[in-house]
Amino acid sequence: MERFFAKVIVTLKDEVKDNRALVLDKMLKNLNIEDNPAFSTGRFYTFSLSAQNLSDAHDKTDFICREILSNPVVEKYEINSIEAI
Amino acid sequence: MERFFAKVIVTLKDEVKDNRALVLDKMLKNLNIEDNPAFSTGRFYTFSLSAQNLSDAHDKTDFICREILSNPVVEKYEINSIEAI
Amino acid sequence: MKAAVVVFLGTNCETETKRALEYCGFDVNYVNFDTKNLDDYDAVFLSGGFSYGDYIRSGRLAKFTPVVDALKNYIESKRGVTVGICNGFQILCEAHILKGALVENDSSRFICKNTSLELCYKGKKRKIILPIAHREGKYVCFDDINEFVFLKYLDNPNGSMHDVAGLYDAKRRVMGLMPHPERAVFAKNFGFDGREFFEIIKDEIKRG
Amino acid sequence: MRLSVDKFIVNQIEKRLKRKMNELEKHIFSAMWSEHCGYLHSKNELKKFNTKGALFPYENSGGVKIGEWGIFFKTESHNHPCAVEPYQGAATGIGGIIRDILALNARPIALLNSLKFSFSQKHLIEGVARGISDYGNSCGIANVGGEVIFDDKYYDLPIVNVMAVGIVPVEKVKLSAAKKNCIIALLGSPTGPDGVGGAAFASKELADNKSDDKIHVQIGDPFVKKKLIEATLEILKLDGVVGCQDCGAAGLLSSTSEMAYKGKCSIELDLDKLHLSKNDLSAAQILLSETQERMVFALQEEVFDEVFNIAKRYELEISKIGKTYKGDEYIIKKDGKILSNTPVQVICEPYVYELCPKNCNNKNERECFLQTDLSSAVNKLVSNPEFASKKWFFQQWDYAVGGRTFMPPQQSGAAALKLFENDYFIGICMDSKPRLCELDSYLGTKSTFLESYRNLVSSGFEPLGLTNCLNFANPENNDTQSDFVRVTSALADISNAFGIPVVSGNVSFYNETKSTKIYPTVTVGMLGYCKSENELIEAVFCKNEDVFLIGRKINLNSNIGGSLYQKILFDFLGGKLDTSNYELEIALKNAIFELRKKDLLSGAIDVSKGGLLGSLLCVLFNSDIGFCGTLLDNKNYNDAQKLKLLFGEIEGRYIFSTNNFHKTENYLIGNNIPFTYLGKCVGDKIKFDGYEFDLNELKDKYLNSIENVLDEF
Ligand SMILES: Nc1ncnc2c1ncn2[C@@H]1O[C@H](COP(=O)(O)OP(=O)(O)O)[C@@H](O)[C@H]1O
Ligand SMILES: [Mg+2]
Repeated sequence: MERFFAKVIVTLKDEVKDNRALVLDKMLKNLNIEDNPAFSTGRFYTFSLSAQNLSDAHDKTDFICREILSNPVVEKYEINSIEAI
Repeated sequence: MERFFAKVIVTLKDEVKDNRALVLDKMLKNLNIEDNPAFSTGRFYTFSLSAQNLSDAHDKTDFICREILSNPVVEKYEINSIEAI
Repeated sequence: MKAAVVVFLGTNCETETKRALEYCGFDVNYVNFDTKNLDDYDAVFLSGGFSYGDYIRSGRLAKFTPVVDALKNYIESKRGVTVGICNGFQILCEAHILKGALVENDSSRFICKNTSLELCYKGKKRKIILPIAHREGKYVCFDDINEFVFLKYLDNPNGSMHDVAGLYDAKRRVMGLMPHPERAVFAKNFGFDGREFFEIIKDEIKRG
Repeated sequence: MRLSVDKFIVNQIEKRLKRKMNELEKHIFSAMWSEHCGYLHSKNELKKFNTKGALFPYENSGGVKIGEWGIFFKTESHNHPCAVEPYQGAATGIGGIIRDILALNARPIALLNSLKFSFSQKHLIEGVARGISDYGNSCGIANVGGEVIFDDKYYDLPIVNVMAVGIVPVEKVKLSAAKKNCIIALLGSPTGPDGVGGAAFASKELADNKSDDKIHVQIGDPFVKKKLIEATLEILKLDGVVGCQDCGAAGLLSSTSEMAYKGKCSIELDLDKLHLSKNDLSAAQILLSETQERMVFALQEEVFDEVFNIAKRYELEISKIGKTYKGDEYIIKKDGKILSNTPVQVICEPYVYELCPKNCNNKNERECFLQTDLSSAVNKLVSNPEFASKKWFFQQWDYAVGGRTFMPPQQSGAAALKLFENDYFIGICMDSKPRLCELDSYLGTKSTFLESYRNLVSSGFEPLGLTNCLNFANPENNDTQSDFVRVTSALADISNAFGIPVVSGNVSFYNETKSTKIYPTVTVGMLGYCKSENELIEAVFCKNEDVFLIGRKINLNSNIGGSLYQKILFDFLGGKLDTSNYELEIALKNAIFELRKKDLLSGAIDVSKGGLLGSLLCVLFNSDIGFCGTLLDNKNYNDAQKLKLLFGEIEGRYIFSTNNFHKTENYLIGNNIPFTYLGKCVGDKIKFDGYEFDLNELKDKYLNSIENVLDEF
């Protein structure tokens, strides 16, 4: 078994309105910082895991994202990077 | 003025205990998925902005991260990327 | 009738749920998140609160506890009725026992107030008032769930799609709702419509 | 770490130690002899308070007895942390006050808060509101009431006073004293470097550069707190648990030394035994850390295993960190070495100052004769953030969790909670009148007490006890000292006169920056009780009912200094304050309770903010009905006079509605209660003395003017 380090991001699906982002948009506009920043928000996780090899690590990370970290009804996820450590 | 697209990540400072991460660690262990995933959690943002040039865009992104998106008492941030669009 | 009120770490509406249920004629026990069997009970209530601090997202982590596995068996075996209130509703959605998901209110703020609702039960529609108290109560679902909805906001406070405040599962043995019927049993200011809701649950149990 | 002990104090300490302090001891004394922990400038003054009838007034929290149950309540200030970091500051303020209640084995059932801001500092308002929302709601403790005041005097100096209420059978109360031959256990979050130096930080003026202060702010986690509450209440049920103490300001140091001091025994702590969140912490850091969500217990060795199992069930960490024995020493060990050994008395009995202020500056006693026309005055008043509904705030707070809340915010003068334990109801409110205290700190304080008193009475509650939070500027300043002495005297005098004890409280000094300082800000939290639901009174009038005013009549000679309308309309602060008449207050209370019993009173409100017309408008908005009647005794007043008579604030008044004019009138005449008939609740217009307003138009402004501003960032 090898150890890997994964970085993932969970965001709302495009069809779900991102309320936090809208609040931020309004705030930046009202503070005269940016007119239309078109924010999107998400959650960021890093963790380490054991796997046979990189492809295996990928599968496991995918599983963790799907089953633990996100809710597929409203969210999507993206594996940012997986590196051997 | 040019338009840029920024991706940033806000996480807890190292000296601040990440309770969410600890609960996730325990959960993965209990579910026999990973013994010691050593999670860390954070928030992820993307937004677009206007600036004179890339260096200017950097400064502005930095300002937005510091003043709006993060709580400097307990959090740090990292600018993942800034690209002209 | 025997009811279980499930207590996760972070659950905080168990006391009033038990009190209200007892008032409405139930025998009530608390059951812990590590309970493995629920077959003793005619109804199982997942009450409100912040299970596991609502870390990751509300209701998410509770779904990995033994009692939720037990609950799946309970539902599968058609033993009794399951009701998720507020955080309980969020847990049922996260565990995919009910369709859809609950996300942050459109206002991005916690909202605590009485709301007007339309209760549809046995083909009859009636206006009732129940209190809500949540930050993540906006119901989102991209399937057609219309026929399973039993509770709708008349003055949508949180941006829920199709004004959904509460719905059944496909077999109509599981109900989830964001408003708090258990808070509308004793005090005039919150109304007494919660009593009617618990009568419906008794009806549902008898229906078998 | 910053050390903030001045030379004089160092001399005092070393005289009593009979030796020099070592490095660690400098940290110990800088915290324990700080204003925040040691009450150096206030201790002598607080002795004046009447505590007769209070349960355990010298514990973490005091209380009153209702039936066989002890109701404990206390306030806490988190002004300094909120100025720097409003979200965490407010959250941990709530966390802290919950622990003080919990330490007595009382289950916390309600929270209240008293907040003051400059309305221009939206980020502070937003942060504090969210901090209270996120923390209080998740802990599952109903946030049932409070008050919000806006004034530019609080620019950069927000006042965040929070109050918690808890319940426990009187015979089950646990105190904080340890006994000899116990072990000391620490339950909860692993100790880390957060909040180190917080006590010293709260005992000084804020730096102009705030980022320097940010390191002192603690971080809260309501989920851990919820588990800590449940675990602590289970642990305190056990017989072998001797004492319990929360870890608040100055963390482990303050809690353990107090336990030894109160228990008259020695304590030895071994810092290697603590569960830490970071390994390389120094002894001073460990002792002074203000990591949240921790409780300390003194236990008999035999029960530790049982305690350990409870902790485990709640997924909390616990460690045995020391022991007690006969003696009077406070000993700190780390790495097998004794780092400090000091007499407990020296740590816990700091030097206290005698306040002997010289006469202070004259206040503005000038009356206000400015004027504007009444219609625009009414519109300005109802949409002013200080007068307007605080719905934006309290809707973000779960005021109903626990299922005990019977009258939600705004619905009555005080929040009502049912004690399902014994079927009684308690009423609670929190009030302050800083502008009145600025004009006359003695009368202003009495007026604050009476405001709370009338809030309870108008909701049907017999007042039982009070807690207070005294927020002041630098106590070394003569004017501040003078105000402090007058405030404590006033509170002592009036609480004696009414036989309502001061059960607990808190003092916060140094609320000033280089350029500004706050008003003397006295917050009173009062608690009362009634026996049944029928006795509860809402601030709601019924359709077609008659409205009476009882109590004093305002006239052109009345003293109305500090009235809100003068600030809102003219930005004016001045005048003399009205004096109160205790017999009248008690007669009015009895009248209200009697009328209620006879079914002659359907709703009531005390006349306060905004005077007669202000209070009448509030009830009409709550009730959603109009009004038609006469508020002035004469048509020939000029505008300034009308403003004074309609909006002026004096003591000793209530308004109520009744369904039986004649019986009510007869009762009032028969019992010598001064009264005025005002009019009838009808329609959807508010009509009086030739003026007419649209109920819904005004109500809309009243309900939404705060959120219209705050939700726009
Ligand atoms: N203004 C006050 N009025 C009455 N009692 C007070 C006041 N200020 C402090 N006390 C009492 O002094 C004791 C110590 O208070 P404090 O240091 O705030 O306790 P803790 O450290 O537990 O928060 C408590 O019993 C508290 O009620
Ligand atoms: Mg304490």
